[in-house]
Amino acid sequence: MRRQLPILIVFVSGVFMIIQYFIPHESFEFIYEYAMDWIIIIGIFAMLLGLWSLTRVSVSKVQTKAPGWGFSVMTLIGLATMLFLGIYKGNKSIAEGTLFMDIFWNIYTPIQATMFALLAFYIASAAYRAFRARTVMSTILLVTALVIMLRLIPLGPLSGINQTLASWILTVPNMAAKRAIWIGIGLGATATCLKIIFGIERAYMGKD
Amino acid sequence: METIGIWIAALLTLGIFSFLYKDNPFYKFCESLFVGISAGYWFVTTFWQVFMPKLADNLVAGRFYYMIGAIFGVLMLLRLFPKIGWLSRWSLALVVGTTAGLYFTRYLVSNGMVQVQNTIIPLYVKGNLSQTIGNLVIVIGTFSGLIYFFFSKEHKGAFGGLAKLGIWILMLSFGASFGYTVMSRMSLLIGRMDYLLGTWLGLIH
Amino acid sequence: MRYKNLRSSLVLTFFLFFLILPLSQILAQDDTLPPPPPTEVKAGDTPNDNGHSITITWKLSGDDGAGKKNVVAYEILRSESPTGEFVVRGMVPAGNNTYQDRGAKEKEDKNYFPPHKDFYYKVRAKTLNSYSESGVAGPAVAYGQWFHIGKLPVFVGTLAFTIMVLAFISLARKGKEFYVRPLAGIDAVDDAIGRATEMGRPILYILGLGSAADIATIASFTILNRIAKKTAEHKTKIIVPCNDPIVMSVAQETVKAGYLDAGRPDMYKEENIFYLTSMQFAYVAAVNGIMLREKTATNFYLGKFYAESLILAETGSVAGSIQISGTDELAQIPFFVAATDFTLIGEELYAASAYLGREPLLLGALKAQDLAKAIVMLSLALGALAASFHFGFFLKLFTVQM
Amino acid sequence: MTFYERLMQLDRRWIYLAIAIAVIIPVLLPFKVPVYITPEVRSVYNFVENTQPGEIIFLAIDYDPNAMAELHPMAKSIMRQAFSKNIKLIISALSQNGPGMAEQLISQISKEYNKKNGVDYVYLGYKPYFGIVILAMGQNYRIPFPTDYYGTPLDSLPMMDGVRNYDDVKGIIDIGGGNITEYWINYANGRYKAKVALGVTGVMTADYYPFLQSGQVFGILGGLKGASEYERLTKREGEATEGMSIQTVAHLVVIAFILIGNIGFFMSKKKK
Repeated sequence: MRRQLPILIVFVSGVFMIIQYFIPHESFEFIYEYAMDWIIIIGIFAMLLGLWSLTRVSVSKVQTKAPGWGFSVMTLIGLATMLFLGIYKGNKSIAEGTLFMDIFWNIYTPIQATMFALLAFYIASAAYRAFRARTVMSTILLVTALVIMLRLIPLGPLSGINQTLASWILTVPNMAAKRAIWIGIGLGATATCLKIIFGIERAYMGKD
Repeated sequence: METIGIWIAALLTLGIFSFLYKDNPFYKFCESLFVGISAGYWFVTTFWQVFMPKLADNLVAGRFYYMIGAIFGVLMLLRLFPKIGWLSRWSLALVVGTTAGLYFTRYLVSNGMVQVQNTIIPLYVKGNLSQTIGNLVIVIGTFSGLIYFFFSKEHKGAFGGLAKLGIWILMLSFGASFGYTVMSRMSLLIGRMDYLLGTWLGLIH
Repeated sequence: MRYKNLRSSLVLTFFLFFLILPLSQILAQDDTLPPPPPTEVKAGDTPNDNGHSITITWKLSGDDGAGKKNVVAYEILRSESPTGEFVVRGMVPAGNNTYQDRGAKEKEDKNYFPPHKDFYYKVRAKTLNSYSESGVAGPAVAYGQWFHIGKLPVFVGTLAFTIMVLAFISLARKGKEFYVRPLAGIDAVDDAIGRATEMGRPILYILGLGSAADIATIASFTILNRIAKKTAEHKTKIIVPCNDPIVMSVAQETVKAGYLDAGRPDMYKEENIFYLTSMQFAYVAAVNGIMLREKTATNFYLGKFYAESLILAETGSVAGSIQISGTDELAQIPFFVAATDFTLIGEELYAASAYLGREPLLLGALKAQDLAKAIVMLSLALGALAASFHFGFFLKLFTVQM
Repeated sequence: MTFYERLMQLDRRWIYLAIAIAVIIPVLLPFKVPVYITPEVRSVYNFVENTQPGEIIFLAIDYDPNAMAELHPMAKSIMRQAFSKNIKLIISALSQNGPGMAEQLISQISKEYNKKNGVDYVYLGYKPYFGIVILAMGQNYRIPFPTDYYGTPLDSLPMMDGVRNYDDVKGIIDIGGGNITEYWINYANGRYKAKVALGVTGVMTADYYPFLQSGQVFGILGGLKGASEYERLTKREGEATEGMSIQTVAHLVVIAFILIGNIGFFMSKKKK
């Protein structure tokens, strides 16, 4: 029961999903749609596990007065505030204009946008560190990145040539490389799916 | 209220940017607040936008087969009780098995068939040199790129040469994508600077 | 559901324009003469579908693209009897000669399309101010199919690939050994763990933003299992902050299993595999903090990654960690290649579990992947040659109808 | 550590500082960076320039507010250029969330040039099913749009007198942020042989170049860069020029650091 049944569930549900791809008939479509909804519902229940884990880790930091435990208090306050504001008035709690949404727009959104904007700095520092002409490979990386970036720099008549070269790189060799990677990923992922369905890859199930 | 909102947003923006100099209490404050608020926001919105319409409403409408999903959901929660925690594996098995089957055909078609289909192009296009060269580069590039991904053969000799060509073309593509992305990342920063200098400080309009 | 209603109301609005227009008679030109009607109208079950649709085809009106060239659109009308009232079901722009009359499969849906029922169709050619109707076609009946003919190439591919994988796995089971070439990213794993042990600092393992339903994440679980085993042997702490509650649950099981494999279940600490938040940048903000505060010696980023890839990799580099990355997310590979020490590119991520465990069965599957790759490459080469000589048959082998 | 070795291991905070300055300074002190004008942008400009006063150009504003940053400057420049030369415009907005935004833009620019609705320009607005709308306008604008955006029948607008379809306009400029653009090429150009030029977002640009080579479109403005070139040509620099200047400076900074790193690398290797 503990080991075999899960393996059987994986096998049956996996094989069913493969078969239903080939069968347009509505009876299979219905089962498929239910199965997808069940997966979503499982995910929703699992949210409680997430909340439990986050709360437990934060609370234990506060209890043990671990370094930086004050910040865990902040996390707990943020979490509790949002949960309370988002539930107490029923589904009207998350309408525009509520305190819940004010917090979303004035605290959540700016922090998120700023985290995202950090990438402008990091892309520069990564370029500085990585693009050195050490080997043939890193030289290719360096040169193509430069060609593409130079398309925004006025170079007089050279701009025309650079423009053509940049769009050629983006549409031709870039496409070839992407296809090779895509096909590789396709083979790797499909093989992994089969290994899962046939129970060969089962590390994700853990052990007793 | 709006002014307070702008000030809060601006200070939090600075708090995150301060991380660039080094880790500091200001950043830690923003970070821990962000984690708590985002987790709460995510839970609440999923509850109202997914849980209610997907499960509660369907059960109320008497669609009993949604009960099956709910049962598997409850099994998942049994993880919290070590003695019967192993029951959560059934739900896990359903999730993993279903998606493995789903993705199998999806990857086979979109990453396999379609890519091969798109790469079956004529190597010689009459009277069009640039397209002939382009097609040649695409076919040879894809071919040698795949050689690089061979695991069970040593990269030696002609085979190794092709594999090397393959990784070079991959690097070409990586360099190009990297260079291409710089612009959109800078736009993100410009947007934040507009907020700080314009909306907050009113230096520009 | 709401979307469907929106669409039908849009159709209705548009339809009204065409009704109002003839009344307004804006341009009193020869447009008032009806165009030649569409001919050879045929209606029949739509192939390869769930049984709630009928396909109608016709021959274009003589004034569509030829003659007076004033046909604008075709309307498709349906009735339950040849002499009954015909209702407009849809419209297509001029130049088109097929229409799929489809509806919902749920009986309670307003737009339900009953299968196994006789329907009759007419097609109407419309100009600005007039129209003409074809004769009645039908009866036609909609019914569902049990196999999608257009997906036959996929079916063959599925069977062939499955047989290959199973065959090589059974060869491996019989004891056949397969060679795999060295991969730099994999060889670095042991050193990276060793380094963390020497420095007495923890290892950070990030499974990315994927859910337990992403194949890349599942592949990453297997790698996590092997790495957890090694860290248990080295008595090094491993931290796994997660972005999804199910992923966290699985990661806990996986790491625990790794510690069991190493014979050190006592060292397993569940609180090191924890959930933070499911929101992308909040998660990243927290992981950034962990890297700098825990001073992780080695960071693994294996799984699904999006824009945060570079934020993680640069912060890790500031912290001086050795970084090993791998993802199948094409747009992020360049940033990992540039900013981390070793990167598993695309398929290498999937191969990594076989490499790390050196399990014969997994290596067998890898060999099957290579064989499939060889077949793909052969098809590419032959296909390109065939296309060069305008030989279209080959392309059809890979053409999938949806 | 030698000077060159130090070049190789700059503290990354210097890089962060440089990027921050590169982004802030151009915002505070706007300045112009020279721009190279590509032929595909120039041909759109020349097309409008060579249109006679009183003739009509069809301008399709087919994007949502989320593509405004890149595409609004294009629409602005083209409208300003046309109005300043007394060229008339027929404007449509076939993207679902775009019509309100387009209306704002039109009323703003028409006020600048004192242009009258119905006399100097006509705003048709939005109708669903852009494919059918584009096709039907090839027959007569009145089929999909019996009235303009404001509810006035097209026949009572002086400018529309005798103006039936694409044959009566000099050409079509479609500024689009999605797949509507394809329909302009396939229907307006393919079926009705109208002259079509495009303004598209940066991401879309590479995909539409083949249509330029095949002659199906006579010009393309690609992304912020295309927009800034156009602003430069019409000698009215605005948001695109400013945005592009910041981008140019930021890119220069990134390139400069790459070069510094490589100089350090080569020179320190030479010494050994």
